[in-house]
Amino acid sequence: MPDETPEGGPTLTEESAGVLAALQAELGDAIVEHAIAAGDVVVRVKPDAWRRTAQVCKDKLGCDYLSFIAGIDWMPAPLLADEGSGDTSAPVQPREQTYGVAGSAGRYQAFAVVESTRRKATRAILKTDVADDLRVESWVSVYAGADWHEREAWEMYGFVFDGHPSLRHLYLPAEFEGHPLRKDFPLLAREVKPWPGLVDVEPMPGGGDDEEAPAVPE
Amino acid sequence: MNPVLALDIGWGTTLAIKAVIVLAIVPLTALILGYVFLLKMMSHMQSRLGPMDPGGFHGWYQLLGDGIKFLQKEDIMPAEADRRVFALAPAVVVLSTFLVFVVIPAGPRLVVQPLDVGVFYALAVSSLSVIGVLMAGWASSNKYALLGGLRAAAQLIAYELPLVLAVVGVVVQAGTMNLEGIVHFQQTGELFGWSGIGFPLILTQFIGFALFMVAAQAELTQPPFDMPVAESELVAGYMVEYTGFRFLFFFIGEFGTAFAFAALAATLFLGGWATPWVHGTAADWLGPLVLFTKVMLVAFLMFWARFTYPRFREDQLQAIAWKWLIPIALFNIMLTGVLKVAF
Amino acid sequence: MKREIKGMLTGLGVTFRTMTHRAVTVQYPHEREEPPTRARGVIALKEENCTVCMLCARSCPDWCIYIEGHKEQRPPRREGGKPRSVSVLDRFDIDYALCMYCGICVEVCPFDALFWSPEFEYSESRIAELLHDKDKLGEWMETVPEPEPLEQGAVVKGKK
Amino acid sequence: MTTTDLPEPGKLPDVDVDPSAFRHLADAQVNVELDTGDMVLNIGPQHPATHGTLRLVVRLDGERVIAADPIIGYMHRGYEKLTEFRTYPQITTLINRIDWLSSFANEVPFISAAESLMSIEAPPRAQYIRTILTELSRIATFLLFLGEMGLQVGAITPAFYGFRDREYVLNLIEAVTGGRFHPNFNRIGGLKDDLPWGFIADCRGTMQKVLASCDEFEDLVAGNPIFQARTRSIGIIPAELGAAYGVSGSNLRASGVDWDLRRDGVPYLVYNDLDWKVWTHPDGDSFARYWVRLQETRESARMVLQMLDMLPAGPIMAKVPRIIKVPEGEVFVNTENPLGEMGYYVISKGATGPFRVKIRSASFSNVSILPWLLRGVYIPDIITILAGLYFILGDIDR
Repeated sequence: MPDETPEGGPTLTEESAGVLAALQAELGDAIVEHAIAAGDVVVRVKPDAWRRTAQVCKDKLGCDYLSFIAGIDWMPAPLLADEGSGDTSAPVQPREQTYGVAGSAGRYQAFAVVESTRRKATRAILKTDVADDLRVESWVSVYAGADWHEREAWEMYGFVFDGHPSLRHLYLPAEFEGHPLRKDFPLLAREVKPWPGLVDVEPMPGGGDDEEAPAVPE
Repeated sequence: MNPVLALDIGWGTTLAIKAVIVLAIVPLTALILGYVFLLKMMSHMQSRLGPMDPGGFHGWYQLLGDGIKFLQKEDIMPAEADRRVFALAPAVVVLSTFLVFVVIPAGPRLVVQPLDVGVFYALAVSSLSVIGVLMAGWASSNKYALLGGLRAAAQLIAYELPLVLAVVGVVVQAGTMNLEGIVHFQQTGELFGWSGIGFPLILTQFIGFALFMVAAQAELTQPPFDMPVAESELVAGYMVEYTGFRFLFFFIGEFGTAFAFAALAATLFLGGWATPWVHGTAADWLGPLVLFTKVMLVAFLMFWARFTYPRFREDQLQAIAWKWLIPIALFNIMLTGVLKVAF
Repeated sequence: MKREIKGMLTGLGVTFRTMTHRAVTVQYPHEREEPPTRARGVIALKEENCTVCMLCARSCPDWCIYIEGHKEQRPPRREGGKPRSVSVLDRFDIDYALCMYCGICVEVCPFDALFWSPEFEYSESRIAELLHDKDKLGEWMETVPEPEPLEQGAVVKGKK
Repeated sequence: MTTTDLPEPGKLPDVDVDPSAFRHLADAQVNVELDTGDMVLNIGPQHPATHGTLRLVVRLDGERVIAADPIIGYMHRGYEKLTEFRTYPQITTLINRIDWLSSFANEVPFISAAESLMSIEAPPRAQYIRTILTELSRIATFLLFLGEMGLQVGAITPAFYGFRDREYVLNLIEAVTGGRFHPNFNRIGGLKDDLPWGFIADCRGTMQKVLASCDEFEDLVAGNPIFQARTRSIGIIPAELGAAYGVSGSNLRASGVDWDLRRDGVPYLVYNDLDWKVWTHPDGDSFARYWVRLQETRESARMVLQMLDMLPAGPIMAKVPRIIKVPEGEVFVNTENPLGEMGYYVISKGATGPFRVKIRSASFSNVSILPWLLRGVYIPDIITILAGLYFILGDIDR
């Protein structure tokens, strides 16, 4: 939950506490919020400090290793089937738009994990909000490996990374339209075919006893 | 000139018989080498059995069946290919193989055409295949084929020289370029006055033999020198666009030439068909068998290396040829010459 | 130079040694390897245990199980009891072209109607023919092995 | 032949390859006298050296690469999207197929992530069996690599040895999990089943075979001067650049970075109980990558032998609710998989399935360095570099 403070809840590991302290010292106001995810520190920074955060992580924290950059779409996915239709094929997620740890200002977020190859168990999870214009600062100038990850996020969510040398399609064909990982992008495989679990045992015409559950044995 | 089988027949008939024999022997040797080494020895070296079912006994029919299958296949030619050159290339490759067989003696009187410049001739016609390979690579209108063809040309030309130089030692010692003469020299030669095993030239020309084997390996474009084909890089190099019987030609060319080079090596360094204490008619019958055994021995070495080693890179290959093989070969010639004069 | 020559020769030694050893190949149609007891070869159906509860079809990640059934009245077990209503299986198809062999259906089945069998020889030349019905699935019941004993230190569960 | 007979790490052999000579020739005029036209060569998506469907578009001057652009996605299956439509147990089946050579190792971080959100811990015996199977899949993956690398460099025979020896290990995995490739054996809270009777003895025997076949690979491939000539000084990844690209696992360790998540990451499984060593090589070239993996295969075999002795008795499942609902929260779990760092960032909203799963796969980042790495090398070196990086297409494309 966005505003939960880590009191009495999960605690940071020693390394993560150090990471948090260093980030707070370096970034100051740029940190919007921080939280804990299973011992790791999650830091949400202002969008205009996104690249600076990477620089700080690399230079000051020794996090020289980029694990990944990705996007999140916090919008609840449209239901596959109407409620009450009995289709339970997809897990039922909450219907309202809620945000994960460290909160979010809106529907889209970019997040990344950086790690240190020199210090034991030192890593940081970084998040930043993506406004409606979908612009994010690129990390390519800091971590060379950000190239493909940002292309992926551009393709999957439509995020535009300012400063990225060439935002081209990575996985999908060049003429592909849409952003598949957005929650409102339909998963066709689940729509072209009826769910086989939906078919229920029908009583014989005139057989009576409709109320008895079919599954329960003696 | 001796008739082939001690029969008194006209030269026209002789020629026809000879042509048939050569035409038959090249695919046959290719089949034998392909079966024994490619299918069986390689399989066992890789801890497998190879084909076991076709033909009943250890899959002896497999290659024959493959050959027939190739003949039945559709003749595919790339749309952009230079059609005439494309079609001609496999024939050129196979032709060079056929021509080498002409001078290799399989017995005292069993040779298609004895030539006084036999060694020279054999090595010269064997390099004809370069032209075929280059034609194939160029005419396929495929980038992989082109790269393969150019690699092959560079490689075959580079290894022509050490191949020839490696043989010069033998020629110097035997004093003749006639392959039959060389065999006779080895059969009748004496080893420190003892004629028990004749005088196989490998005993003095072991450097030459090693060089010949390495260079032959490169000439045959076999690993560790198979860059023109380079399965993992160029897919199949100059052969990439060939299917059906045209591919079969390349296959026959490859293994037939392997046999020819093994036979050359056996003749030049191991005494060829000769067994020192067998002469006359017995040698006529024993000769081919002895030669065949020796060829298989040499071929075993070739294929053993082929199935064991990784391949060099093109520039490394050139470096080996020019920086190692050729200087060593020149040194060997010099040494042979000095010793020949001294003793 | 010495190291290079040695490196070249040891390689030749390895291949030669292998050549003199027995090959590991199993000549498949003539001789065959026995898959282990747990091998997930094919899913067999014990039809009489199935109550058409649809749990397997619902938990299948690939949606590859198709079940249809109907209810029937059966005479009561005891004298004077109510007539029972039982579910009868009409159709139980598994599309092996879609199946990922995860075994979730076997695990969720509450009535022990589905079993793994190590049987693997059921290839078809056409992909549509991989849809197998309940008769075919029933035939595979014969190939279902007894569960094997566990390694020492394992806690043997009471049930099953 | 022992490791000591190999060339000193760090000392470049006397092969006529000067890395500085062609490292950045891309920026220079390659052929001054004869200005040749460039040729664009399309390698893949179906090419013997691309392990599947990687496609490389390379611009060549002669046989020298001026620029290379890897094109991926021919096997993109959209697993991140698919996970949003599936429950946790169903997802295990999917992620088996990301890196299909070491599927068991793929399951572990995902299951750990779910367990961490649910605050469940698998019992010690389950942890040991997980570790054993993870190491077995590492051995299986690396044995294939050790042979495959030989194949890509032109020797056919090692590939068959790789497949042969891997089969022994896969047989073990199949005997335990029922699947050679896709075990689907991890459950949230433990494992599906215990080890079958006789596994420990079989496994001991197989580990001896693995150690023996490592020696064979050393004799046949690593010790071969041609192989060394082909791989030494080829495809050097500098440590800092490799880390910035996210190159991980043996590839990074071959660049001299002493970093192994099994030891240096957030502790997982039972690696801390074991006595083992992280292997590194200072060179960072293709040979170093081969050498590091060779040593790691041996190390893994030794680890498995240790664990077989230490295997505790007890249950293999913790108490887990019948219908698994993972509480709300986020967690990132990454593990040291055979190909490198495998991580899952799981966001749960309290449902039976995750809200979002970010799959961080090793090969994706490992391959992303290719455009940099391939500049200025020859075509044959492309193949050794690709083989040395050792990627699985499913792990790139997901």
